[in-house]
Amino acid sequence: MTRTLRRSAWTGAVTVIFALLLVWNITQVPTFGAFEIQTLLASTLALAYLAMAQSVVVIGGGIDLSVGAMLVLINCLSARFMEGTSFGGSLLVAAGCLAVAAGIGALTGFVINVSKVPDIIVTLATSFVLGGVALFVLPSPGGGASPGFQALVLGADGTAWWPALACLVVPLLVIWLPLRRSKAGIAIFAVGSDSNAAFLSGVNPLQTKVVSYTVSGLFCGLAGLASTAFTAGGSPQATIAVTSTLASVAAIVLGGVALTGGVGGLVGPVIAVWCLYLIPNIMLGLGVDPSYGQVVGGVVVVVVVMVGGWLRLGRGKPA
Amino acid sequence: SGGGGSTNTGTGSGSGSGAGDKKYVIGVSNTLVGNGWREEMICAVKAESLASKKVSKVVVTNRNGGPTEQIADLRSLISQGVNAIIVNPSDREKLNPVIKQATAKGIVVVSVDQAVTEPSAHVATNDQVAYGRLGGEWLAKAIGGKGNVVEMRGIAGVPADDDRHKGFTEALAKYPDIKVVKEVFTGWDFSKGGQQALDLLNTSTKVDGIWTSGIDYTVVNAFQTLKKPPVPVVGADNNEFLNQLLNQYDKGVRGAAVTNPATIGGVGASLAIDVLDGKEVPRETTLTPQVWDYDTTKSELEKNYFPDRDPTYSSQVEVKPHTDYTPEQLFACKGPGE
Amino acid sequence: MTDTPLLHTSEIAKRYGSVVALRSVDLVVGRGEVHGLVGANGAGKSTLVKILTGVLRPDSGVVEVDGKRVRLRSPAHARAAGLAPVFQDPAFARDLTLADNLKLTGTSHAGFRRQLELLEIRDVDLGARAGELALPLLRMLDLARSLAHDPRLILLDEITAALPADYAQQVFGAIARAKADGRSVLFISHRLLEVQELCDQVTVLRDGRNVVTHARAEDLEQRIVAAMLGERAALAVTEPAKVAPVRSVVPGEPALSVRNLSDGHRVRDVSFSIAKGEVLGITGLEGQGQDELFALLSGDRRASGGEIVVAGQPLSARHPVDAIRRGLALVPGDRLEALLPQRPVAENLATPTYARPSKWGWINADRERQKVSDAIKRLSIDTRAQAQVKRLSGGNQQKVAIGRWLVAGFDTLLCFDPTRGIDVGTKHQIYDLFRELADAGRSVLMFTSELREVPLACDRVLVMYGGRIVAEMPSAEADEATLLNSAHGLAETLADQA
Amino acid sequence: MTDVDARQRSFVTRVVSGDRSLLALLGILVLLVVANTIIDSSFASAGQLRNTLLVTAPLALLAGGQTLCMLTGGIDLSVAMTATAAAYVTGVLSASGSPAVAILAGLGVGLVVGLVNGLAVGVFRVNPLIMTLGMAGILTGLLTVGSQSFLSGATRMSPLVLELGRGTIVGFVPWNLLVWLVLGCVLVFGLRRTGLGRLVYAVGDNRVAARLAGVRVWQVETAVYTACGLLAAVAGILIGGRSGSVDLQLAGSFLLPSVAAAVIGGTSILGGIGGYTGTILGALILAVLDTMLNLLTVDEPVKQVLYGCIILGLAWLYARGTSRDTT
Ligand SMILES: Nc1ncnc2c1ncn2[C@@H]1O[C@H](COP(=O)(O)OP(=O)(O)OP(=O)(O)O)[C@@H](O)[C@H]1O
Ligand SMILES: Nc1ncnc2c1ncn2[C@@H]1O[C@H](COP(=O)(O)OP(=O)(O)OP(=O)(O)O)[C@@H](O)[C@H]1O
Ligand SMILES: [Mg+2]
Ligand SMILES: [Mg+2]
Repeated sequence: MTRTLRRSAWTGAVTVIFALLLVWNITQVPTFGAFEIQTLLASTLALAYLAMAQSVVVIGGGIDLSVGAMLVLINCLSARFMEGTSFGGSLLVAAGCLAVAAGIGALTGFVINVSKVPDIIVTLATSFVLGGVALFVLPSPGGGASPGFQALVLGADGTAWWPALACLVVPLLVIWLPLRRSKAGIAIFAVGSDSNAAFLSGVNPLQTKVVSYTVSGLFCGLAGLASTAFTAGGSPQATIAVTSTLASVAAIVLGGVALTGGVGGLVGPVIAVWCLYLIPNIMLGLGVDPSYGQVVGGVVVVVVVMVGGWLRLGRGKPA
Repeated sequence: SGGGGSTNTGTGSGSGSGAGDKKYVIGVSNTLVGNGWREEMICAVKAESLASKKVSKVVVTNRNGGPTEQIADLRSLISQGVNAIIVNPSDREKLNPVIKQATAKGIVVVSVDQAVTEPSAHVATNDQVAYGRLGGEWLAKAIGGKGNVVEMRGIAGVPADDDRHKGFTEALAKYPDIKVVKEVFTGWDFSKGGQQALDLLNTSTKVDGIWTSGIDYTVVNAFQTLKKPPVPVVGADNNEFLNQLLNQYDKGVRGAAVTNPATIGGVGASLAIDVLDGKEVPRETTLTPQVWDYDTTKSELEKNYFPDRDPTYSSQVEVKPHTDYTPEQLFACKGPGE
Repeated sequence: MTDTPLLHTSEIAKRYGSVVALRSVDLVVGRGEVHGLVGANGAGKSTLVKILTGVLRPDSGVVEVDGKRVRLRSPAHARAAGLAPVFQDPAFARDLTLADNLKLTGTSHAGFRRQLELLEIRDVDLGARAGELALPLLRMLDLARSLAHDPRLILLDEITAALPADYAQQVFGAIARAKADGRSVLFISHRLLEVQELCDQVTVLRDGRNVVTHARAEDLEQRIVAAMLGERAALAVTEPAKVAPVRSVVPGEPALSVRNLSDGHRVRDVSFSIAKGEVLGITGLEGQGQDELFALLSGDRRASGGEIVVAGQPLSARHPVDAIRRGLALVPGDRLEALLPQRPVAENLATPTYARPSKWGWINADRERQKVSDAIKRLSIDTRAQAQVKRLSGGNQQKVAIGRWLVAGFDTLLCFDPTRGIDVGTKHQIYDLFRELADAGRSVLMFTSELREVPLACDRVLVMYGGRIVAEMPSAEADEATLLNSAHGLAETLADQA
Repeated sequence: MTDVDARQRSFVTRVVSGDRSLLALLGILVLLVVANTIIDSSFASAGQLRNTLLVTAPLALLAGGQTLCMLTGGIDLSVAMTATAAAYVTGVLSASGSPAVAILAGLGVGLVVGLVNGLAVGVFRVNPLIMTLGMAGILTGLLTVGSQSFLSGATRMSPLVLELGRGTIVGFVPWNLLVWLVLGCVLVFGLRRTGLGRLVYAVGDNRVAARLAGVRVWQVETAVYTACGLLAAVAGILIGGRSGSVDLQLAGSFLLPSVAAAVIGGTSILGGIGGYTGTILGALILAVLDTMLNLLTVDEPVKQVLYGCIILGLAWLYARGTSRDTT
């Protein structure tokens, strides 16, 4: 009991911080209701998925600089083929997109393991490629999605907040929890923690790499679909890819995932994403120049990593 | 009226200082950080708000991102209880739902620089098609109706870029003897555009004129870098470009600045305030670009060149009759209560 | 049927890059047999274990289980085939809970718990993270995990090396039970007494070959030793000069002296001093605090009590550089802590010279080349594969590790098991080197796990047991029996019981 | 005798034939040049050569800093913003004060940023990726605010900087090539022939071993990141000199190429292997490739895909090269 507390201390801390920020934000705005909650949940959904994707890879001892590009690609792909489809059609397209995303993820993992090229380089390269392909698929912003599909995130009348939350929780329960408990999932943690010990314990490195990147790809796919549903279309701009990739890295670090691998979960990063959403909001309320927001953001991330590093050094794992 | 209702919520959240009669809160949404033009646009909103004396504060959301981020920002502004929102949209359609929600709450939404299709929003844009056409026509005349020209566009897939391309192509359609020998995307990145110019001007293909989508002064510099005689260049009203047109005329620099004022933000602000005051305002306000060059409108160049502003500063500081602020107020970039 | 042995390997060979680990090993382990595998450091025992457990693939050779040829592709695969290892370093992922670690190997909790019962290890919490547990305990858990798989052959690679006596007893018990259940055990140890006690058959490995297999017998130990040493014994005899170069005059002022040093953990008030021009040996079984002692002396760790005095001045080092400044140079046991694997030999040799910012400037290429090639000559390092040190043979890697300090300069050399995994010729070169250094007024403190090399290399020897110095003697009197006694802390354990 | 051939190896072969990968890069470069010449005959001209050098110099300097960081097993994602900030400061001050002061101030910016990065990474053990990422954000914010307040004003480079940025010494030799040449030599020989250089490799190859050998790792890392900051500043000022004046996005487009150049040049992002010679070739390859894509007026998608494939392909080649001789 006490241990489970201690082990999830980081997530706990992040949650507390989130709560504080939320209260602060609530006091700032005249009214805080369903609309605000929906903003929080729905607009961060894609990034939350992306943070999950990044977490899975980093926990497995890697890092994925292509999550943003993947999001953009799937966003464009789905938006292009969902345009003018029925709800059923959209779901079909969505399934197809998820398959593509998972496939690309698997391929990435395979290449990394076979080529022995560091994750960061491979994914940097693939991010270029995916970004390029996205521009092929959707040369300029456009596409669309069936209203029904949008309702999956925004609710039938477009004002409900719980669908977004459901979208977040369901994959956690359906994909992550089973994996986390399965041998394959534990193998991801083991490899990230100590690849040699993992191998001696009978873990297959290739398989594990592929699994972690496939799952990551799946979450990236969900992120792409989420932004399609949220914005009812696709946008191929490269800046989106870069920005969201960096945001995902910041989120997992704040969410308690050690960049050295083997440590962390998926809930912490999601809550961290919410914090990262609230911070600029609060500064908006304070009337702070958003440019200073950039500065504050940077400082926060660095400081948290620093402190987290010290805490982890106790466990002999420099962050 | 809706405007009145929103005014009250405005004073409710109006940073306490809302003693005066009509104190509006104006929100700004921008999704490109560290871009000079966009920063000036925001400054224009602040300056106009200040000059109008009817605004208690201006709250700005600005971060890199796409529609997703911008929708979130717009929603945050709504939650903050602003009375009007000046938005530089990252997409034509994707913001429509949230804009509708805003206007339904009685918030005035003005989309500046680029249009949105949401009917309940006001739109204040520079006529980008005209931007391309006017520049194209000037260039065609400047090179005597025949020869090779290079088209240096902005970012592939961005509406403004498409429009300008459209106008430019229209203009050249009238000149069968003019050939577009190269078409490159500068990404509206000055140093990148300069490099591309270096590459292009080194090729064996003769270039008689260059049309740029605003990446101008680095292109002019490319000629000096290469020690080649400059050819006519069409650019935007970037401060440094004006400087070149004015002060390097004797070095043979020829060109035209087609205005694309960042102060469109100020226009948006004044429109918003007018609407809040209950005045009748047409949905669309479109500024037709002016074309400045040394030979015909030297005075404009002189009037609008500010030696102590940075190079990418969009030089048309005032847009009469819309804006009321003084250049100093714009340069100061301080909103009410700052 | 029954006469087909459980395990039969023939002509197993394995090389690591340039290092030949196994030349040709034929090993036969019968059912219900406890089979000992002994051999000098680097003889190839672990490599063989790693091959038999699917960690490494043999370059050639055949492994047969039940007379059926098997290809062991991975540890998991080997486990499935009934071969369960306990490696020298426990195979637990430190960030995972024990439960998760068990899941990786597909071990049933029930079975695991039952084995813990039998090993008399109580209140182990499966929710604990492996990283939170002590190493000896982890080894026992590792053993329990292997046993829980109800294996047909258990491979124990020096499991007793770092175990306290009580755990060791439990291990012997487990081996006896396994034998009773008709399982077979491959038992690797440097402790011949254990081997003699436990094993029905003992195969001796030398230089990657199985030289002989003996059944249990009275004079087994002598036989084993003879087989293990082979021509080394011969060499030792043919070079009487090397034996115990007794130095009548033990020089005066101490180069380094240690008073009541302790790290509050593994090292318990250790006191000794080493004189200029002396080669002082330290020996002991694995895990008696020698690693920690060297870490303290080299400034890699901070002491909790006692003091280190170098040339009359007390030393309190925050960082290895502080010790190095005072002339204490460390040659770590694991070459991975000494070498820059991807860099050339010359660079490896020269690097310590530039550690201090005052030396960051321009390199005098000629002087460097001079010093480096001197070191290369002096240690006769084989520079054929000098482009990257990781390609060198283990012996030459060890030479480079030592050579760095010849280039950089030092007063007292701290060598941890300098002859580990090194062939006999090189060993003697290293002994000679130490002697030369001593004659030149330097001093050498060397830990060695090979008792036999004490008289060959040292003037004096200390024996560590349980973090203490339990014996000190001139190497002339340091015959193996005496050393072994004190190394096993026999005197002390008696004292405890009294 | 062993030391003798050691000497020859380190001198001759290490520069050319010693490193087969360098030859391969040279081959690729030549191939690209030939291709360009086929595409446009005038490519093989002194003018274009000068032009290529002109464009490559700043990139190569940025990539130089990147190489240093990567050799220690780190990375610096703030180089682009550092360059921009340095150039911006130089520009603003040039408009008012003396050119020398302006340049010094610009370099000062690079120095400070690098020092902060270095201390954070070396002393406080912040992951380099995160640290430099955060730093980039911080700089963007400060610069944006500054451009409207304490750094507002014209950012026109002084004639001196302009000359450095785009002027020509003789024929095809631009001034910035001279700057590059000097700093390039400092890097190449600094890495090969100075104590610090050796430690950079040592730290990157085996932190533990370096520490036990008496190296204070944090000192080395601080030095490296500071040097990286300075190089970025120089590069930024040169870029500014070429553009004539500085905007907030001046060097933004150089970040990924700076990493790519180092990777293509054979420097391992895990540290310990590589060097500046390779990076130089990497930068040249990227520059020539860019020119080619401009000549072909390839549109963005193709460009990006090509970029990605080249980086991955070459990195893969190196990985195979190194993994072959691991035991
Ligand atoms: N990873 C490796 N790389 C290169 N050489 C190795 C490696 N592991 C072992 N060797 C070499 O192979 C030889 C045999 O190693 P092995 O581990 O089998 O010895 P051992 O019999 O287990 O020695 P010990 O008694 O110390 O356990 C040694 O000389 C060693 O130098
Ligand atoms: N990378 C290495 N660094 C240092 N020594 C090595 C290395 N590889 C192998 N060896 C030597 O080879 C021998 C066997 O190494 P390995 O770790 O495989 O077996 P081991 O049983 O752990 O050896 P030991 O009994 O000495 O601990 C060891 O004595 C070790 O000295
Ligand atoms: Mg051993
Ligand atoms: Mg062994």
